[in-house]
Amino acid sequence: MANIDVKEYTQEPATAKSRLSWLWAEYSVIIAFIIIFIGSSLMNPRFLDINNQLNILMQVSIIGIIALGMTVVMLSGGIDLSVGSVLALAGVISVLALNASGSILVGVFTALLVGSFAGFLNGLMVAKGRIASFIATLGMMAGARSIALYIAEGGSVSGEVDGFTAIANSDLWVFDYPVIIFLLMAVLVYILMHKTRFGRYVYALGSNEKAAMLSAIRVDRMKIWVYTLIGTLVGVAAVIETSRLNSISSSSSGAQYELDAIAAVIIGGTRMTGGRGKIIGTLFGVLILGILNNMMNLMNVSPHLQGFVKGLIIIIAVVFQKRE
Amino acid sequence: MANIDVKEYTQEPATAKSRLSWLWAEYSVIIAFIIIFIGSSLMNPRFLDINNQLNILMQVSIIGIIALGMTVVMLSGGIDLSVGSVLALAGVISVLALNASGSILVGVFTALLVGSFAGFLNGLMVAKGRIASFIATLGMMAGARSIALYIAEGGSVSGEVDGFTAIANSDLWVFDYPVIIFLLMAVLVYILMHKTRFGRYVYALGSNEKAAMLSAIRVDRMKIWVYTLIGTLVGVAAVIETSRLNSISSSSSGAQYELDAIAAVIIGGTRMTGGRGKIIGTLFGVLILGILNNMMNLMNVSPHLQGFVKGLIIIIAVVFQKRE
Amino acid sequence: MTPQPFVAMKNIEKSFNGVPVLKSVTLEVEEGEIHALLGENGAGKSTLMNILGGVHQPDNGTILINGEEAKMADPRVSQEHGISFIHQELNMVSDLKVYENMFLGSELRNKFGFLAVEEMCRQTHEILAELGVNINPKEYVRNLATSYKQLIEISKALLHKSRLIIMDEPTTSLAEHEVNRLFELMKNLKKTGVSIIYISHKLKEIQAVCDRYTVLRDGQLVKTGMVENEDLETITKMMVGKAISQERFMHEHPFGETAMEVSGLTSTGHFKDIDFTVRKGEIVGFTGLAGDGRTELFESLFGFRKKYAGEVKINGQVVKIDHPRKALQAGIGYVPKDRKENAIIKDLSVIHNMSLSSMGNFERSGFIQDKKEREKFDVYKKALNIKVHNPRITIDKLSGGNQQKVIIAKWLEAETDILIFDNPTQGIDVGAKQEIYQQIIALSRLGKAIIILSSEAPEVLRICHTINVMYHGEITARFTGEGASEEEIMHYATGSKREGIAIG
Amino acid sequence: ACGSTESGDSGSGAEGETDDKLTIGISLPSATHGWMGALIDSAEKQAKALKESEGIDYVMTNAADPNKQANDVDDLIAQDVDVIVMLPIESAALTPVGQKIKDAGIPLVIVDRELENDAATVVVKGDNEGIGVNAGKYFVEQLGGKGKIVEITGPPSSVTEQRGSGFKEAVDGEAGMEIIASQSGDFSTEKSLEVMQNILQANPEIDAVFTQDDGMALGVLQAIKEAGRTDIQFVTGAGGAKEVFEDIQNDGLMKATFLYSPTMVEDAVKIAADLAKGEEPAEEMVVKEATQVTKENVEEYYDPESKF
Ligand SMILES: Nc1ncnc2c1ncn2[C@@H]1O[C@H](COP(=O)(O)OP(=O)(O)OP(=O)(O)O)[C@@H](O)[C@H]1O
Ligand SMILES: Nc1ncnc2c1ncn2[C@@H]1O[C@H](COP(=O)(O)OP(=O)(O)OP(=O)(O)O)[C@@H](O)[C@H]1O
Ligand SMILES: [Mg+2]
Ligand SMILES: [Mg+2]
Repeated sequence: MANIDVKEYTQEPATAKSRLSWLWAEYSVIIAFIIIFIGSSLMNPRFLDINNQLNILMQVSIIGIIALGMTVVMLSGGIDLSVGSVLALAGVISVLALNASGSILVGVFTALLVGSFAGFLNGLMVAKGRIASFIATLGMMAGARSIALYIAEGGSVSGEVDGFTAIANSDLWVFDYPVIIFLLMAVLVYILMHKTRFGRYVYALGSNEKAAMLSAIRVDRMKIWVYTLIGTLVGVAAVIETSRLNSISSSSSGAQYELDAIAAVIIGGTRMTGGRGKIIGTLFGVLILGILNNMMNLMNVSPHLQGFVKGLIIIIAVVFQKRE
Repeated sequence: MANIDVKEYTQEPATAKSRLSWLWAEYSVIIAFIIIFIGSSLMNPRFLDINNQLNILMQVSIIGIIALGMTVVMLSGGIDLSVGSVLALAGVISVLALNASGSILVGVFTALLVGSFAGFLNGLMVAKGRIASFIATLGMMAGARSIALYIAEGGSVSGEVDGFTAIANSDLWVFDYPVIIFLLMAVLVYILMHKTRFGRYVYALGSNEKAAMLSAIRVDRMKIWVYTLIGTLVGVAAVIETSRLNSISSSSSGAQYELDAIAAVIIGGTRMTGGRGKIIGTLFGVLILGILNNMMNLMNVSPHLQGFVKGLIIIIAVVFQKRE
Repeated sequence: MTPQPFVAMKNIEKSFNGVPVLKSVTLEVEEGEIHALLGENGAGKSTLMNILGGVHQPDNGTILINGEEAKMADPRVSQEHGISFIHQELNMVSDLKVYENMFLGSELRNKFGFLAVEEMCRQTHEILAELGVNINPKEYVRNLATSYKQLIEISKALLHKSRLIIMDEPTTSLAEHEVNRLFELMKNLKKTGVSIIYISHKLKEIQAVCDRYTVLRDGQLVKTGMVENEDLETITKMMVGKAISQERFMHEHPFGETAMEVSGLTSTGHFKDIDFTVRKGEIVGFTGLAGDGRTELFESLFGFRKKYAGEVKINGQVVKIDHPRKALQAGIGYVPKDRKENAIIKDLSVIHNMSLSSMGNFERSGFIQDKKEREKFDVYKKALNIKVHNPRITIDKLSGGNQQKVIIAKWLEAETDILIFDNPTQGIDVGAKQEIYQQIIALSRLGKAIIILSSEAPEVLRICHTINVMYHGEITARFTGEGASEEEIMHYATGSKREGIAIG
Repeated sequence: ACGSTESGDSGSGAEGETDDKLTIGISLPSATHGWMGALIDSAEKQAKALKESEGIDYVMTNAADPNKQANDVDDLIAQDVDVIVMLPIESAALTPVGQKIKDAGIPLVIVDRELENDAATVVVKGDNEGIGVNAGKYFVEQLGGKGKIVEITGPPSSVTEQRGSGFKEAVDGEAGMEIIASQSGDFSTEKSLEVMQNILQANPEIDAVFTQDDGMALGVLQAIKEAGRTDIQFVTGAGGAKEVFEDIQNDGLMKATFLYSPTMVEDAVKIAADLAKGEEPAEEMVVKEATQVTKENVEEYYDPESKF
């Protein structure tokens, strides 16, 4: 009787056509990206300029690093609204530490520490406090911004240590450091998600938490790690942001980063409710957003209408993707 | 065999104690509310002043009306981030219609129409376009704000028709009209959700969409209705907001209303992923937020720290509630 | 009996919300035995196992492993004691691949700490082959039929090299040959000293593999004994309090006109050229192996799937059904299989689940009449013997069998002329099965057209007037109820026999 | 990536036809409150007017945070614009960006908030400190050095900080003056209405209200009116909104406002156009005084057609 099964299930589709349809199903964001890229090239000749391309990469690197973490959080079935505020807080505290110590290392380390600690708290609230991640991180969003404002008295703080700005303003061959850091992080998170147990458990947890728990996975611990991870990535982003402008604003830095990061993740094909999605998708989601912002400036879209155009294109890009 | 059942299963627990524990499980938000209420009374004697109480009611009425709609959306398993922007858009267009026609009725009707149409579009995107509600309404949020800014040229528009301000500035006995409208809407939405099949279907859909569909429920149509409903409620809120000050700002009106509304719904005990929650819970969630804002002003908490205090108390209120 | 059983659960008590579910239950399992845990729906079998598996905590009582007290604080602890648990409801991570599910929680890693994907695939392939399944280990679980998911769950438990495997109704969605393979495997495991607790409502299975049995009734221990010393009737009697006949129902009555006529229905990849008719008062069965396209066919007829070609006539009228609502309006009801995913709304109460598809029956001027709902539920509660202490609790608190009865009540309430039952007695105890069959027959007497889909040939043989056998999306044979035998059905269902439709 | 030190001459690589096509790059914050909305609008209108009259092109960008603004400026530099008009979201954060513009050889007109270096070719600014200081003086004068004051601030930001500290400085000098409540109205009329309602509740005696923005002042007026309070002698604003002028004219509770007009950006755009054409700036610093507008001089500033 086994032969029935064999006939049914061994014929693995591996033709060129099915390959293509697989690519389409899994990575339709890449196709959306290519269309937007070609469209942009045709609409504005300056778009293809190598400097412009490098600019776009530079511009997306901060949101990109955050979006990597957001992908992991969203794969686990959660969301993190606090990223922008935590970025501001980590930036403010790290600049103070930098100025107080005079050591760049201390500054960088402080940013990472603040970021991961805030993430850890988010994780605790979600995992142990059983608070919906939306509300837990909404609380953190309000709280972290508030503390940043309090420390910096509503204003911004500037670095006073030479060399700190070099972190974000140097380049290797043609690539700026932030771009390199972004790509490095992308590779690390990719490996983490696809080659290690951690990633496997995150997918499992996001897809079916009960089943994950019954498989003896320490679900709570996983969640705490997930939020700590995004917190740390936000810390990295904070270092870049602070170093790039040698200052950070407690009131406006990081404003609405959460929305951009989430949009990038969803455009990249990750499912809102978790369990399904890809780091590579997010990478292209981030690039699509970057191109949109860039084109809006190149095409001189009226400022009042930019929101409209951006919203529209995001929705088209998402509709265009094959949904289950 | 039937006798076994009788012996075993007819003893319905209806003792006072079990009633109380039921109340606790279902409506722990009410208890949180009472604690916060008593705490506030003790901290500031002016809090209990009848005028202050009426002020709070008045202040929560706009967010309250929106939160009612948000409850329905969230019960259905979605979210609506566009409420604040749609409020601004509906307000701007309705004032223009009001001024052009000179008729208050036309103005009010326009606001409702714009609100419900925006909601309808959201519903279409979610139901037919199969876009995650987060991203669909994020697009609408950007789009509606953008159009409002464009129409009003970034500024605010003011009513030029006598009597329009009466809508939000009259009162019946001690209650302001907005409060009465809010309570009326709450009763209507309550009846809709608990006494009609609409509500039943919304719960079913939010709990298990596939099973709802296999129960012969028109899931797509329901979703469109749900978003149209919140859109209409946002239209009502826009009328009140516009009438209150006889003007609406295309840039700042409605900013972040979505966060307040969502927070109120979650504090009220509705589950993020849908299927579970209560309109009454939202009512108290809204009141808790109102009391927090009120107390923050009464106690003159530093604006820098208000986010922190508010975030903290929201999280405590949520943790305090019994979670599954 | 050795003085010290491998697992002993002593005086276990458990109640949910003040309702006692287990009353001082004792269960002992020896090393290397297959122990049947029996009882009607809601008797407390799963709850007892959930306590052993660390999912629930007992209110009272102790668990001894090899004579030493063990506290099963969570599923991890239980697993560390060598206990694997195949749950009644599937617990697959549908977004992961087959091998990823198999090794979830116990991944193999290479020396760098990275996942050893190929090795895991190889082992997955091996262990599935033992069960006679040949699936690509890298296939996503969401793309698999339920029976394969079930087999993967079983394989996962096997992978753990456990000392005790709890199988809570593992065969509800398996075809007969798969069940036989499983039994062979169980017997082999037994030889290596592994114990198995086996829960099933199919008493034939109990006789085939089990050594001892324990019967629970309403949370109380009724009896423990050797299976070979009892016959089926006695066990049934212990479970449900009366003897149940396994005979074919005699129910001859005249049929009315054609209620449903289907011709040339085709959907690529699922089914092709389906023709059949159902008359009023007729009970038509569809059987076959998993993956034969039965469910897809009727999901299409019910409007859940839209992409198909062909013609459907209801009462002589050609209809185009592209949504379940239209099916309902056309007079078709559908009790789906896999109730957890497809049927129950777990956040709605028992009553509200019952009334969901027929809200019109409970409305007056647009408002729902609570009292009417409640009264109607009481009718079904009695008719279908639904065990629930308070029908206002959410349906997920009911035992599996009782959930199924509520879903059947839901479609009875919709009062459609045509009723499709997909695997209607999945997980239902023998007593309740009988009641459901009687209900179905009563409906057919009232002139309703009934369609029953089941992978269990005996089920369709017991109550259907006409039986269709499907294989690879085609109807390969058609029998009358009396004219068919289990053996012959199997021939057509496995494709080993294929000829012109045998109409009896 | 854009550290290219090409000369700022836009015509460097292009053919003759693009030579005479000048472009103004404009980088502004996004419209999150009325004043900024009006400013963006003024900038766009002015730029459009220049395009029609002199054929000078423009590119406008919008940012919600300093990093995005830095990105926008990068885009502008990459487009070889001939001059940049920038309203920095945060002075400190945009200072290195200003330097970058200068290094690229592009003239820079800064609006509203100064940078911390000398990258700007011309600065057109209002006087945020001045608003606070002038308002403070007005309060001391009107209240005779004694009174209970409520302050309605903007959302936490450097603008709020400057206006607030100017005011505090002036008021702290008088022992009898006391700020009894200071709450944020988020530059929003509705929010200010609510906040003021609550403050009125908490403080039975208030002599005057200082608001950092005219839009917020309107909400405060409404709250006072609704509460029927008579103890409050006056309310002041900042900006120069039409409705506030009207209230001053009509002897309302609004007694004064301090000019901080969003139209300052028009001057900046005009100056930028001149710079683009290669002209030398007439002056390097254009300060729009925080002129006190009261009943006496309101007619001078009132424009019934104004959008703000
Ligand atoms: N979490 C729970 N909350 C409330 N009641 C519960 C819960 N779990 C089980 N019950 C009740 O306990 C009783 C025993 O259920 P259990 O699932 O153990 O039965 P079962 O013997 O496995 O039945 P079946 O054969 O239908 O699977 C049922 O009446 C059920 O309603
Ligand atoms: N802690 C809990 N609180 C509320 N409901 C629960 C809880 N645990 C389980 N349930 C639900 O109660 C129902 C019956 O419980 P139980 O787990 O005993 O039965 P089951 O249907 O056999 O499930 P399984 O065998 O997969 O655990 C299940 O459907 C389950 O979803
Ligand atoms: Mg069970
Ligand atoms: Mg059960």
